[in-house]
Amino acid sequence: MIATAHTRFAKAGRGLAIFSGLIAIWWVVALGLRLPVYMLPTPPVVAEALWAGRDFLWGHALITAWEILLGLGLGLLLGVLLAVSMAFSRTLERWLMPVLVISQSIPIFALAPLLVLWLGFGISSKVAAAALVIFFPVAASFYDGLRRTEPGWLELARTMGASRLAQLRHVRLAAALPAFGSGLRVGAAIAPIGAVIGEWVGSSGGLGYVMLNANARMQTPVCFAALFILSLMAVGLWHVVNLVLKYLLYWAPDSA
Amino acid sequence: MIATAHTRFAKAGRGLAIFSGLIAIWWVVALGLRLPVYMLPTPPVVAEALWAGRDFLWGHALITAWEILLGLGLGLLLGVLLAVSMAFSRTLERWLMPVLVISQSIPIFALAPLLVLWLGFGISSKVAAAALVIFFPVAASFYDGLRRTEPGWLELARTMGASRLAQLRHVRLAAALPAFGSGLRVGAAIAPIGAVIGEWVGSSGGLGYVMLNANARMQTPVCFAALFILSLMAVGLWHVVNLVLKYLLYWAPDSA
Amino acid sequence: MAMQLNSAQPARTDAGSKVAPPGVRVEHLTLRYGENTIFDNLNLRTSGGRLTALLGVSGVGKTSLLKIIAGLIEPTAGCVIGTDGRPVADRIAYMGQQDLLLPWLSVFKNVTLGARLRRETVDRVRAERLLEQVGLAAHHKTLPAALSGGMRQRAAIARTLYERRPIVLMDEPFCALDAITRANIHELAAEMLGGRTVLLITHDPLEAARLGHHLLVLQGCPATAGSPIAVAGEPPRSPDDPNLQKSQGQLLRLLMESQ
Amino acid sequence: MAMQLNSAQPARTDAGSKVAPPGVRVEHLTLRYGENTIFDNLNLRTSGGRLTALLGVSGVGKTSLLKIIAGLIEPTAGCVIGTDGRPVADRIAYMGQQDLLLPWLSVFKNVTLGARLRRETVDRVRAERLLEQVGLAAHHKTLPAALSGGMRQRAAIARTLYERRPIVLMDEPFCALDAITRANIHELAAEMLGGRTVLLITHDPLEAARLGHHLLVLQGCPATAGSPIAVAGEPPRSPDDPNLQKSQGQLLRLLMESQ
Amino acid sequence: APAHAAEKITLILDWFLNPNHAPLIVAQQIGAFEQEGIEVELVEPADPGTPPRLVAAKKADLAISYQPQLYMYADQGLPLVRIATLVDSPLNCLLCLKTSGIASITDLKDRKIGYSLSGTQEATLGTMLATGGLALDDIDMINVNFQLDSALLTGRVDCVIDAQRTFEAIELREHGVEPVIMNVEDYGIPAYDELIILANKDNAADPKYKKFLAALKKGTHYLLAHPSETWQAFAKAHPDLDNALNKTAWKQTLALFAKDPARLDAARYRAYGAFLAEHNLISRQLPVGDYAIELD
Ligand SMILES: Nc1ncnc2c1ncn2[C@@H]1O[C@H](COP(=O)(O)OP(=O)(O)OP(=O)(O)O)[C@@H](O)[C@H]1O
Ligand SMILES: Nc1ncnc2c1ncn2[C@@H]1O[C@H](COP(=O)(O)OP(=O)(O)OP(=O)(O)O)[C@@H](O)[C@H]1O
Ligand SMILES: [Mg+2]
Ligand SMILES: [Mg+2]
Repeated sequence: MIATAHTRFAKAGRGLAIFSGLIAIWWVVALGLRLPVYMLPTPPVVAEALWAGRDFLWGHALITAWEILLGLGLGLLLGVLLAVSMAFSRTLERWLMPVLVISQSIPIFALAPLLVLWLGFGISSKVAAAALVIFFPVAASFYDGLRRTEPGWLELARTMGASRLAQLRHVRLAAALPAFGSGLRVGAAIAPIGAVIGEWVGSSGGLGYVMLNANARMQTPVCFAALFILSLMAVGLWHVVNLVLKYLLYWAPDSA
Repeated sequence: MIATAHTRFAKAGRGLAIFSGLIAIWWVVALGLRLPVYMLPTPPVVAEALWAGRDFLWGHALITAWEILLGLGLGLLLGVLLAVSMAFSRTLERWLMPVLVISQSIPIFALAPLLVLWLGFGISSKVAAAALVIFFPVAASFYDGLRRTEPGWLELARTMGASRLAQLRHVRLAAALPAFGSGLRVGAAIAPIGAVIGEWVGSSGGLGYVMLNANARMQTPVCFAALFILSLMAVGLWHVVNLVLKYLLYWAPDSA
Repeated sequence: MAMQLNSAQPARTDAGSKVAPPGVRVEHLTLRYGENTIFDNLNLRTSGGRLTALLGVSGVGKTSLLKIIAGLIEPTAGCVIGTDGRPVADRIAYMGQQDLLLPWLSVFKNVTLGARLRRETVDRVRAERLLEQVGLAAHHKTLPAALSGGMRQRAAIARTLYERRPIVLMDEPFCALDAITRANIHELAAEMLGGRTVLLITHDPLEAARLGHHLLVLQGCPATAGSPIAVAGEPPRSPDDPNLQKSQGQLLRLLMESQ
Repeated sequence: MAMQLNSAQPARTDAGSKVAPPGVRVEHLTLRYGENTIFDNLNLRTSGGRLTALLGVSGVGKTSLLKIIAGLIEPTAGCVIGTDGRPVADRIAYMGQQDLLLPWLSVFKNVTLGARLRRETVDRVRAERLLEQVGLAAHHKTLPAALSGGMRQRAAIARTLYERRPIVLMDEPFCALDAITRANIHELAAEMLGGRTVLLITHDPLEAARLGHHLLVLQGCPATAGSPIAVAGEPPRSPDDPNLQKSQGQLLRLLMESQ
Repeated sequence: APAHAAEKITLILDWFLNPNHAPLIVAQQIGAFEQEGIEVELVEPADPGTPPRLVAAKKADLAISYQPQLYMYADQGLPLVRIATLVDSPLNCLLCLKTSGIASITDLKDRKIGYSLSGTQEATLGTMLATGGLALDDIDMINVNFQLDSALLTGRVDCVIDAQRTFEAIELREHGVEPVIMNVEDYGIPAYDELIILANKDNAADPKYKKFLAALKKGTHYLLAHPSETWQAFAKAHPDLDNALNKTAWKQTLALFAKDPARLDAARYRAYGAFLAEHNLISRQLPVGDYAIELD
């Protein structure tokens, strides 16, 4: 009990150390390279902008947070479904994979009109855009994991009279969980930028909107204040995902 | 010999079938949904634009192809180096990971001025931007693979008096190759969009430039013509990467 | 970790073996890996309801044969069929040369995997008795990673015995067990498998002679099956059983020749 | 796959064993997994240049002991030291209970892995002779996935023998081999390992009695080491050696009691 | 032309090369720059936010920007000054679909109005609405970012602000849609220069800029004198830009180019500054000299 409490303190402390360390590095870079505020504002300047615009930033942050979560959720769902169905049928994989790969090479501005046409300017078009970015690493990694399942386990399952579905459910899914983890990590890491890209489709709120707007008004500190919040979200999300995966992968070897 | 030739024919045939199948689907969507040309032009319209602008598209395609290759190369290098060094030191990982995660949440327009400031308007700033997008999935997946190396193999290597470097070189790298494969696949799939994003930094060449440009002028067919070429590149690259991986992973189980 | 054998109910009350289980007929079996021919038109036949011990020099093709019978390897030619004329692949319980425990499942869940795979209700009582009988009662919730080699193998044995199948294929199932544990498990296996068609690969002539109704030796390359030795008396035979001594010697001689 | 033993050069010409190899001293060893105590202040000592066979019921702690000596498990308390006062972990060759062949390396490359790991030049002749001696000469370039269980184990044996280390730890190295192959490998091992300090875990009393200078039984929980049995005569002892019979019986009795 | 030791000038455009840049293009065509002994490189950015930053950081000499933005740059302390005007009247307009039945500001009530992030959207729209007795919360503002036309064409919005009367208007007509155009300056927005050229304060006095202006002036006049010939040349040099839209835009923009690029109307600049200040888009009003100069 006490021990865990201790370690928890230690963890928090380490987190704080890293956080301030990175801020320090940022500061050094900004000053050391003599970068003007409109290129890279220093931490205090950004802190000021953060404080000054706290209410308005907070409001937009909530919107983006919401988009991130929905985008990640939808992306995961999509990725898992695709991975599983491709693992099920080689032919399907042959037809689907090229589409997925192509989908990754479509820039948002080419897609935006269609997204808006179909989903309107509401949150759904943004979530869709975000999901489009997020689903792929999940699908690719998870599919890879599914196809690399230890053959012996599948043979055993077959001798036990398991349907392909049962094999998938009880053997392959679990066996591919580490691979899914890799995919999920990447997905989580790019979820925030996914949301920002989503807002690029045209939105009246969210940190991406704030950044674009501040960028147009040359209010670089505000832009970086929003970016700072976004980074916090990114790291936070990453941390949560890692905890979840640690919990799910209790059985997988981990040298780290 | 003949057999392989046959299979090669079969493969080519299948590829063609899939290709035309997808075109057909595109066509059906465009017509079926009665989408105006400025939303989603039909294949013939795009084909026309392709033919009309073949020379100029070809020129830009070469630029982008070059950016893709350089971006992928740099991204891979970066990703592998990061993954390996993080696998080497847990502390390093603790400090580096947050930075990498944050790096993924920075929208290009916030970064563009700095990139141009440091690297100028030449290709290097675009390659850097592309690499920034590509390196992460590689680093994350590969690192995941490295840390999940079968402990027994590492123990054996230790009893054989292997330095940590030797363990890495002869055991962990090979053992993590499937995971690296997943990362590489994702990296290759997003390399084209990475190059396009790179061109967003500001350029006067490349398919991304063409698309933005055409998009700004509502020359949607041109935009989709460029997109079409980009997709071909994406699928081609994907195919090559898959062949390479098949060759490298001769030993890994593969149900697909 | 003492074994309670008393609690083991005789197999003939088992669902799987109510109808007399069929023997296995292997016909015109050919298996090639590249230019390496393992079997060339191999024919053999094991009698139903009996335990046939399969021996042979390492690499001769024992595991391959078992896997073909289990339907896990597609032979180059030939077929496997039950003496009742029906295919066997869907009536077997298979225990491979590796334990193949799923690392994310507790010992108990590994043992009852088959039930969950077939969406049957798990027979907790049976599973727990089995774990008790193989001496893993205390390791119920343990993950395979926390087991010793022999414990893993015993878990795999329990998993195989849990399956109520008329035909049981076991590939060196006891090789990682110490003499004493092995002797106890022998008796358990003999009881649980009594009345079923069992094909058991082993490298231990004593084991073969203790448990087998018939002893079969694979030899040569491509492998051919020698004529089966019938061992008198009912398994498990006590170590001082004269039949045991006799057939063990006979077997050793056969194996010597097979080199 | 006949074995050419003639070509095996005696071990004493081996680099590793020029200086008389030290014995292994285990002192005040305690090992706990959670509340499960495997060793509690265990002390034991194996004499240098001798082969000590380690037996014990499954799950008693043999593998754990070997791994601690190899420096692969950090004990809860206590230490392992050579009788020459120097640590041993960097002077051992270790063969685990699983073969641990690297699936992406050919048999040959697996056997010579140690050399590449230590950036030494690979001794092709030695490696090839070893492969020949374990009967894998033909499988030189084969990947482990294409080997049978016993072949994999023999590859692992070759890999272990390839290492010129004064102290050799082997965990059930012959369990997947048929009687005949095993007998041959026994002789090979006895020759190659002669003059080195060997700790060999086995479940086969006959094997122990054939190969061991001393027989050691781990028993109880937490495990304690009984007093070692010294076997008269030089290994490998022929199957009809009276010493063999005697100590095997003695051993079986000990094991019985250890339950 | 004295090719020897030609002074290099990097000029970053505001957006992709288009007819708005005609004077520059023509100056290139007729070799006006060479004659002045300078060599001008035109760079296209994809993101309008980048050019001013780069000039401020002395990574480029000149940048094309918009007068409204200029105040924000100054406000944020970017060391930039306007040294020339390319288009000396607003291009910005409120663009509505005739079909939406909107004829006057008052019709805008409860309508959807799309905008792209120019930074001034609220100020501009608010002022225009005021002339019809409306306020921002009487309408529904939607950021359509760069898809002004498609948003209009697909009826996602009824009007768009920040549209260019020379571009989007023509585009809509091309797609057979008749637009209603309300020019911002007719609805209470002080007139301003749509396109201006910025230099870095520190070297604004550099003589090479004088040469540049001279060449630019030549270019402008030649353009006005030979519209179709220069278009032909432009179309030939940029086949990808050779289309009806650009052709029309080329003609329509002619009237809007500043005859004397260097000339600065300080009063106008002061007035627009006041307008922005009053809408709190800039914190304080700076003297015109701080951000706009006239190189005589
Ligand atoms: N990683 C682990 N975590 C927890 N308990 C473990 C772990 N590894 C081994 N044990 C326990 O330690 C005990 C000894 O294991 P060990 O592998 O040494 O036995 P062993 O003598 O080698 O048995 P066998 O002959 O079956 O290989 C076992 O009861 C096992 O449950
Ligand atoms: N996947 C494979 N590809 C190629 N050859 C294989 C493959 N699997 C097995 N073999 C070959 O088939 C032969 C028989 O293998 P098998 O595993 O059946 O032998 P075994 O009788 O079980 O030997 P052991 O007693 O050592 O387990 C071996 O020579 C092996 O090299
Ligand atoms: Mg086998
Ligand atoms: Mg063990």
